[in-house]
Amino acid sequence: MPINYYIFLSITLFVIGIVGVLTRRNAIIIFMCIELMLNAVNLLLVAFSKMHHLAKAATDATAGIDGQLFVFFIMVVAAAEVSVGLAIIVMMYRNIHSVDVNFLNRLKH
Amino acid sequence: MNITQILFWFLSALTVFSALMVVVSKNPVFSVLWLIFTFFCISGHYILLNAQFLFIVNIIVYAGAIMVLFLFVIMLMNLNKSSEPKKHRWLRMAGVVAGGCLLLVFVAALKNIDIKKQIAETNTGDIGLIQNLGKALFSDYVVPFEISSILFLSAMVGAVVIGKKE
Amino acid sequence: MNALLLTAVLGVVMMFSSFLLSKKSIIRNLAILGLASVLVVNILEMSGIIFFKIDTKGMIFFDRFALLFNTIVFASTLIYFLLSSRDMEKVGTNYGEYFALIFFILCGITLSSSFRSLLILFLGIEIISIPLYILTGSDKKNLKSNEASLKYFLLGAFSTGLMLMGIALIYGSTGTFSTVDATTSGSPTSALFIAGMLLLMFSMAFKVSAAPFHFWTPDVYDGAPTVFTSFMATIVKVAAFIAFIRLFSDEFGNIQPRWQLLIALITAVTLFIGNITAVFQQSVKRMLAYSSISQAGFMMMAIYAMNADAKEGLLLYSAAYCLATIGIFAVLIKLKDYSFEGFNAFSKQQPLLAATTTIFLLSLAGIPLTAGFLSKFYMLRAAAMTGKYLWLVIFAVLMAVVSIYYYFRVIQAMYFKEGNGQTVEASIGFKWSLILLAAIIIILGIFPNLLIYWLYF
Amino acid sequence: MNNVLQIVWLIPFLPLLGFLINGLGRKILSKSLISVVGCGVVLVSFLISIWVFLQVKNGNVHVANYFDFISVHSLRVPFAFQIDQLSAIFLLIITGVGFLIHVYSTSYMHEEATEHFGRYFSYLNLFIFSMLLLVMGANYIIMFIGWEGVGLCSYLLIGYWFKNTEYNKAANKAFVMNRIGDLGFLIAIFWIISKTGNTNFSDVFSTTSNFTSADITAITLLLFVGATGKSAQIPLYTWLPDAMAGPTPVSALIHAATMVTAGIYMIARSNALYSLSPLSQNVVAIVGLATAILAATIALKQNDIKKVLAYSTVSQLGYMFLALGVGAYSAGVFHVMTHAFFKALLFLAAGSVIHAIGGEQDIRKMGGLNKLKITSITFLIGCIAISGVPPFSGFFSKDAILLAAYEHNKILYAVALFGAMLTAYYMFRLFVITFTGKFRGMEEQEQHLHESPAPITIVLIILAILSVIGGIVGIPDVFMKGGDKLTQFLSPVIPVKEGIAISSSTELSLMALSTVLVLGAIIAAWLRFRKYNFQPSKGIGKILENKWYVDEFYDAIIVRPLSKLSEILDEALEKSGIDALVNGVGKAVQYGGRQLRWLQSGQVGSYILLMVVSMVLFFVLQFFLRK
Amino acid sequence: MIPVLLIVIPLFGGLASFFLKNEKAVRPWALFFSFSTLAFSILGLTILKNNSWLQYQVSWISNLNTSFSVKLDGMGQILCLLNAVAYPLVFISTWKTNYKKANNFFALMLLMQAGLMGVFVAMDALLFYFFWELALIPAYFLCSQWGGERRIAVTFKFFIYTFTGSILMLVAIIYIYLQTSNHSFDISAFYNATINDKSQGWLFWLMFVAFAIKMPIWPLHTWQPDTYEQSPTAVTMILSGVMVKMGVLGMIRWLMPVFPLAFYQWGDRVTWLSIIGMVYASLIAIRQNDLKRLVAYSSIAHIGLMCAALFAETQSGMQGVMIQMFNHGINIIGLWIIIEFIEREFGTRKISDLGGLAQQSPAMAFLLVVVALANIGLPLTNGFIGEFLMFNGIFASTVTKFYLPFTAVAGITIIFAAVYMLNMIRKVFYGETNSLAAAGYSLRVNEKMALAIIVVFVFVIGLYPKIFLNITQETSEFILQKVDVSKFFKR
Repeated sequence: MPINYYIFLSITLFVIGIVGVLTRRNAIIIFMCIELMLNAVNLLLVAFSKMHHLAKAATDATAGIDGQLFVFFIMVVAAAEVSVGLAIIVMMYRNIHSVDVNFLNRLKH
Repeated sequence: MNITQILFWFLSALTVFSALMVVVSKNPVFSVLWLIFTFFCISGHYILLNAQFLFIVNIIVYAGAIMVLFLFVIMLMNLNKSSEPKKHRWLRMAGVVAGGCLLLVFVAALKNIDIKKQIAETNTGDIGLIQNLGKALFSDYVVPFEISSILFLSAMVGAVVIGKKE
Repeated sequence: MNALLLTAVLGVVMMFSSFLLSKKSIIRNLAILGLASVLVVNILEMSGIIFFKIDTKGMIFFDRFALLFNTIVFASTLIYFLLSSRDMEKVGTNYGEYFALIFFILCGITLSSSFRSLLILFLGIEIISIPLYILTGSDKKNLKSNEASLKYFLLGAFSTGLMLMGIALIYGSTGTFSTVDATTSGSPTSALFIAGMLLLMFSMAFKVSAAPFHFWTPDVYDGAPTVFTSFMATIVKVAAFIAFIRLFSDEFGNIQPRWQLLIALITAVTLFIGNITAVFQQSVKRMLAYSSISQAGFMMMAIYAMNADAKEGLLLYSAAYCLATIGIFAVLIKLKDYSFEGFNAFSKQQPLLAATTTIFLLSLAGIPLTAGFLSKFYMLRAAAMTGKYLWLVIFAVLMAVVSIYYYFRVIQAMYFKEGNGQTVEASIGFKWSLILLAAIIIILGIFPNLLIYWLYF
Repeated sequence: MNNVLQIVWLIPFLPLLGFLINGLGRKILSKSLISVVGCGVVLVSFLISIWVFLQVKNGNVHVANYFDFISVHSLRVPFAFQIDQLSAIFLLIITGVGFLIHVYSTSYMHEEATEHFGRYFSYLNLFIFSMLLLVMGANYIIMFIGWEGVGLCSYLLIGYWFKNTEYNKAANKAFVMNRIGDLGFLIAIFWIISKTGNTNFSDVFSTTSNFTSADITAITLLLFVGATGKSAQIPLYTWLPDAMAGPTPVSALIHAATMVTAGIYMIARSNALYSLSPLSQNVVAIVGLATAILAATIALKQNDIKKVLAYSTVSQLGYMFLALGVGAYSAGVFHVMTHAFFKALLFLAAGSVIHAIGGEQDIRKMGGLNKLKITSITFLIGCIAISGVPPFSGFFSKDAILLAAYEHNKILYAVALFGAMLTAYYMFRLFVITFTGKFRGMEEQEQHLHESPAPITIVLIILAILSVIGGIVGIPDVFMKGGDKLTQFLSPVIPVKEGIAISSSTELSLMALSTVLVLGAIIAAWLRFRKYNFQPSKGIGKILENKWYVDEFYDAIIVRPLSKLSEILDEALEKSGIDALVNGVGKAVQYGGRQLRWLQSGQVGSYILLMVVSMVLFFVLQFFLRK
Repeated sequence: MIPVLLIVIPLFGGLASFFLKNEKAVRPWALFFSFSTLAFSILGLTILKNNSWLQYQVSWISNLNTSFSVKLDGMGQILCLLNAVAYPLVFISTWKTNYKKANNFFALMLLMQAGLMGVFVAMDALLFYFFWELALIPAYFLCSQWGGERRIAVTFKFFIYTFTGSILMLVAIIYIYLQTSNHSFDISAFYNATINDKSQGWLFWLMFVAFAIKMPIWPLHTWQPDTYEQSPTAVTMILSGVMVKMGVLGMIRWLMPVFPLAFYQWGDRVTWLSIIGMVYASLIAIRQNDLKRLVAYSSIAHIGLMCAALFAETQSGMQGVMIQMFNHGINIIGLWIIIEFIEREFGTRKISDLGGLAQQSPAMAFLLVVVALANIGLPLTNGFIGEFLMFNGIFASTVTKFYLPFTAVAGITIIFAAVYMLNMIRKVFYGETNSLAAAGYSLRVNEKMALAIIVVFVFVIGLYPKIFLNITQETSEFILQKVDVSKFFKR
C-alpha cells in the first residue's frame, strides 16, 4: 500500500484522539483518547518500518526493524503510564468523587 | 483492487469509525469498548503489514490488559451511566474546529511529500516476526530494554506511593 | 555511564530502604551519601575513569557537555537534598520512595542529556515524567496536589503523544532513530521531516514550559508539594533544556534557518507571558512558577542561537538558575504563608535567610556579581552572535526589566515593609548550606570559568 | 618686575583684603576699627590710583600679566590688568568717590548693629574690588568677572536689610535683570573668542579685520545688551529705581556713581568695535536717548526723593549712551565723571535729608528743609550741576554730548535738548518741594530736624566743590583752546574723531540755546512748585506716576506667562505627561499581567485547545507563510 | 595599583561594616576608610603619577576575552577625587544623624563608593557594566530602607528606570563586542571596532538611553526629583553629586569615541533635547516648594548643559564638562548639606514654611549663599569656570550649525538659575523670622568643617582652575581626536 494512505490514516486517528481530548470532560475518556493517539503513532511506525524495509532490504536484511521495536517500547511506556495515570485518577476520585476535569479548577490564574 | 487493498480500506474505515465512536459515545463503558474495537482494527492493520509480534502484543497488552484495566476503573467508579456532563457547546465546537484545522494543516503539509509513492510492504517481509524482533531486542536494543525496566520500576513505585493507604 | 547505572541502582536501593529502614534520618543520610557518590563517580568519569563500559550501539554517548551537565545536576540535587530533604517528611509517609523516585528521575536526566537516539530521548523523558506525576500528587489528601498531578499527567501524556508522532514522522523521513545519522540518511528538508521536527519542538517546548505550551507549569508548580516543586522547577526543567538543545543541535542543527524563526517566536512569547503574568501574582510560589517560565524564555535563547556560546551559556544558566531557585524554594518551604505579605519584615526575623534569599533573587533577576547576570549575558551574547532577529535580544532585556518588578517585590517585602515576620525554624546546617549556596552563586558570578573550564579540559 | 605698574594688583587687592577682614571679623571688630579698615583700604587704593594716574599721564601704559586664569586648548585667558588712560580715569572715580562714600557711610550707618555694620563695609569693599576688576581687566573675561561681581554686590547691598521682603525682591530683580544683560555680554565674549581665539583687548582691537561686519554688529549689539542690563537702559532699566531699597550711600556709590556706568566703560573700551558698526551705534544712541526721555518723564511725577534721583540717573545714563552712540566716547566718559560727582552729591545729600527726618523718603511729607544749611546748599549745587547751568560741571559734559548729537543728527539733538529741559524741571521740582516752603511732615520729625554730623557734611562739601569745578577738564575749544584735556588724555584709547568741525558761532549759539531753555525750565519749576500742595494726578500724570506701567507691562508679558508656563510644565507636562507616561508603562505591564492571567483558566481543556491552536498557527507559519 | 586600591579599600571597609557589632564604632570606621580612599586618590594625582601606578590589568574571564583592566586617566582622576572627597564630606556632615542599623547603612554606602570607583576606572566594557550595576544596588537598598515616606515605590521606580537603561546598554556592549576584531571587551578594542553607519545609529541610542537616564536628560528624568526627595540626604548627596557623573563619564568614555559618526549624526537632536530639558527643568524649579525637589530640578538643568557641551565636540566644552563634573558634585553636596541641616533642625523642607533663617543662623546663610552662587556660576567660583568653558564650547562648535541658538537658549537658563536660587535664598533665609526658625541653628564644628572644605574648593577652582584643567587636558584631547569625524568625510 502506498505509504501516503497510512500517513493519512494515522493522522486522522491522531487528530480524532486530539479532538476527543478537546471535547470530553471525563478524565478517563481523555486518557483513552491519548491512548488512541499513541496507537495512531504505532500504526504509522509499523507502516514506516515496512516501507524502509522494502526500500533497503537489499543492503540490510533487518532494515526497518527498529521501527517495530520502537512500537514495542511505546507499548511498554504506555502500560507504565496507564498504571500511574489510573492510580492518579483513582486517587482523585477518592477525594472528590468525580473524574470530571472541569472540577480541576482550584489552580488557576 | 486485490484482497489486501480491500482489507486495508475496510479496516481503515472501521478504525476511523470506531475511533470516532470512542469520542462521541456518551457512556464511558461504550467508549472503552469502542476503543478496544479500534485496537482490534489496528491489530488487523498489523497483520496486513505482517507485524505478527506487534499484533499479538497489541491484542494482549493493549486490548487485553490495558483496556481491561480501564474498564475496571470505570466500573469501580460506577461511571457506566451516560451521566457525564457536557462541555459548553462552543468549547466543544472550538475543539472540533481546532482539531479539524490541525488535520487540514497536516494533510495540506504532507500531501506532497517526496516519499508518498513509496510502498509500505504488506503481507510479506519477516522483520515483524518474533524471532527477528527478539534477536534485535536482546542484542542491539538491550540497553533501552533495560532502561525500560527502570521505567517500570519507577511506575511501580509510583503506583504504590499513590495507591497505598496512609 | 557510571552515574546512569549508579542512579538506577540507588533508586532500587532507596525503594527497599523505605521498608527495611525505619529511621528517616538514616534513609536521608543514605540518599545524601548515595548522591554524593553519584557526583563523585560522575566527576571521575569526566576525568576518564569509567567503571562500566557498555556498548549502547551508539544510542547513548557521554560527551563532556553531557557529563558536565550531569555534574551540575547532581551537585544541584545534592544541595537540594541538603537544604530540603528534611522537609519531604512533611509531604507524606513514603519517605524512601520519594528518594527512589528522585533517583529514577536523575537516571532519566542522565539519559536525556546523553541520548543519541530518539528512543533514548523518549525513554529518558518518560522516566523523568512518570515519577514526577507521582511526586506532584504525593500529598494525597491535598486536593490541589491531586489536581496538579492529574493535570500534569493528562497534559504530559498528551505531549508524549505529540513527541511520538514527531518521532514517527522523522523516522518515516529518515529511516533511523539515531540523531546523528538522521541528517545524512534522509532528506532533512522534506515536509515529513519538518512536520516531525515541529511536533518534537512542541513537545520539548512543553517539557521546558515554553509558551504557548507552558499552561501546565503554573498550576502544577503551584499545586505540587513545595519541596517537589523546587526539584521540578529547577533540575528537571534544565534537564529538559539539555535534551532540547541536544536534540536540536544533533538532529536539526543543519537546518537551523528552518526553525530559528519559530524558536525565536516561542522565546519571545515565553518571555512575554512568563514575565507579564508573574507581575500580578499574589503568591510567591506561583510567582516563582511564572518566573521559571520567564527563565525558560531566556534559556530558549540558547536553542535559538545554537552555537558554542549558547551551549556554554546554557550550562552556566542551568547552574545559576537551579542554585538560585533551589535556594529560594528552600526558604519558601519553611514558611507557612506563601503570599508576598508573608515575607513582610522577614529580614528582622531571619536576617541570614533574608540576605541569602536576596542574593538568590538578585541572581534570578540577573544583577551583576551573581551567576544570574553572566548566564543571561551569555544568552544575550549567543543570540546577538547569530546576527539575526536582534529584536529578540532587545525584547528579552526589556522583559528582564519586567522581571525585576516581581523579584524585587519579595526583597521589598523582606526588608522595607512593616510586619512581624513569620517565625521560621532553621537549623544551623540549613543556614550553612544556604551560605554555601549563595557563595557558589557569587563565585560563579565572578568567575564563570570555574564551570565552563570543565567543558574543554 | 619690569614695569612699576606691575604692582597695580594692590589696588583691587586692598579692598578684597578689607572685605575679608570685615567680613570674617564682623563679630570681633569694633565699629571704629571696621570703619578704619573699610575706609583705609579704599583710601590707599585711591592713593595708588593717583600714582597710577600720574604714571599713565607720563605715558606709562602697561598690561600686567599675573597668571593663566583659564587655559584650554588654544584659548588662553590670562589674569591680567590693563592700565591705560581709560582705566586710570575710572580708577580715580571709583576709588575717589568710593572713598568719600565710605567715609560718609561710617556716619550714616552708625546705628546699625556692629555685626551688620561689618557686613555692610565688607560688601562695600567687595564692591570696590569687583568694580576695580571690571575696569582694570585686560580682557573681556576679567571684565566679566568684575561685571558679575558688582552685580552680586549690588544684590547683596540692595537686600542689605534682609528682613524686608520687598527689599529682597528688589535685590533679586536687580540681579536677575543684570543677568539678562550678562547673558548678552557672555555670548558676545564667545563670539569674540570664536573669531580671535582670545579676549585680550589688545588682540581683539588689533585684529578687527578677522570680523565680518555682521560679526561686529552682532557682537556690539550683544555687548550693548549687557550694557543695558548693568547701566539700566531700556528695556532693562526697571531694576534701578527699585534698587533704591538699599542704604542711601549704596545708591550713591553703586546705583549712581560707579556700577551703573560700567556699561559706558565697556562700550567706551570697545570703541574700536563700535566705530565699525554704524547700525549698533545708532541703536545705542536711540536707545540711550529714548531711555533718557522716558526716565525723565517718569521722574517728573515721582514723590520718593530717591526714586526721582534714580530716574534721573537712568536718564543721565541715557545721555551717556547717546554720547557713545554718536561716537563721542570721551564726552560719554566725561559725563560719567561729572555725573559721578553730582549724582553722588545729590544722593548723599538726599541721604542726609532722610537721615535728618528719621527715614522719611516721601517728598510730599518734606518741605522747608533749607534749615539744613549745608545739605540744602550742596543739594542745590547738585541740581544746578545736573541741569547743566554754566559753569557747573554738568554744563560742560552735557554740552559736549548735545554738541556731538547735533553733529550727528539734528533730531537727536532736539530730543536731547528737550530731555535736558525736563531734567532741569524735575530736579528743581524736587529741590523746591523738598527744601522750600513749609514742613509738611509730623511735628516730632520737625523737632528732631538736625544737620548731619561732620563726616557727612564734609563729604557733601567736597563733592559739591567737585561738582562745581569738575568741568574744567573738558572745557570746549570755543572757550579755551586745548581746554578739552580729558579728550586729549584719552586719545590713545579713544581716537579723536575727525568730524566736520562745527563753526564756533553755531556752537556758541547752541550753548546759549540750551542754557536759556534750562534756565527757563528751572524758573518754571520754581513757579509751579513754590506753593506745593499735593494733589492726586490724573490722565497723563497718573501714567507718569505709575512709570508708564512698564513694570506691570513686563509682569504681564514676561513674568506671568513664564510662571504660568512653569505651572503648566510642572502640573501638566511633568506630572500628567512625562511622568504619567513613565508610570503608565508600569501600569500597562500590571494591567497586562492582570489580563493575561485569564489565559491560565485552570481548565485542562482550554489549555490543550490553546496548545492545539498554536500548533496549527505554527504549522501554517512554517509550511504556508514562509518560503 | 592605585585604582585597584580605590576600589578595594571601600569594598573591604563596606563588607566588614556589615559584621561590625558595635554600631557606635561604625562611623569612625567608615570615616577611616573614606579618608584612606581620599589619601590614595590624592596620591594618584600627585606623587604616584606614572603609569605603573595608575594602571592595572589582569585577565578575568578568559574565554570572553575580558579582563580586570583599570586605569586612572585624567577624567578618572577627577571623578575619583570627587568620589573620594564626597564621602568624607557626607560622613562628616551627617555625623550626628541617626540611622537605624547604622552598620548596614555605612556598609552599603562604602559598597556604593566601591562601585562608583569601579565605574570611573574600568577600562573594560564588561567590567564597566559590572560596576555600573554594583553602584546601583546599594543605592537601591539605601534609599528604600532609610528614605522618606514614599521611599519604596519611588526607589523602585528609580531602580527599574536605571536598570532599563543599563540593560539596553548591555545589549549595545555585546553588539560592539561582537564587532571588535578579536572579540574583546577592552576599551581600545571598542575604540577600534568597525561599526557601520547604520548600526552606529541605533547602537548609539541604546547606550545613550542608559547614560541619559542616569544623568538624567529630559525627558528621561522623572525618576530623579522623586528619588532625591525621598532618599536619605546622605544618599542623595552621593546620588546627585557623584552618581550622575557615571552617565557623563559613560558618554565621554564609552559613547563618544565608539560611535563618532552617530555622535555627529544625532548631535543636534540630542543637544536640542538637553537644551529643552535645561529650560524645562529650570522653569519647573522656579515653582518648587520643596528644597530637595528644587535642587533636583536645578541639577537636571546643569546636567543638560554638560550633555549639550559634550555634543559640541570642542576642547573647551569637553574640559568644561570634566571640570564641571567635579564642581557640580562639590556644589550640590554643599547644597544638600545645608538642606540636611534645615530638615533636621526645623523638621521641614517646605520653602513656604521657612523664612528668616539668616538672622539666627548667619553662618549657614552665608555658606548657602556661597554655594548657591557657585551653583549659578558666578565668576571666581568654580561654577563659572565650568559653565563658561561649556558655553564657550557650545558656541565654538564646528559640528552644528545651530551653535548660536544652542548657546542663546541654554544661556536663558543661567537667568532662570538666578531666579530660582535667589528666590529660594530669599524665602528661606531672608525676610522676617517666623516661629519655626526662631530657635535658630548654629553649625557644629564638624558641619563647619565639611562646608569649609566645599568653600575652599569653590574658590580655589574658581580662581585657579588650571590645576584641574591640566589634569583633564590630555584625556579630552584624546577623546576628541577619536571623535573627529572629519576623517570619515574626507573619503
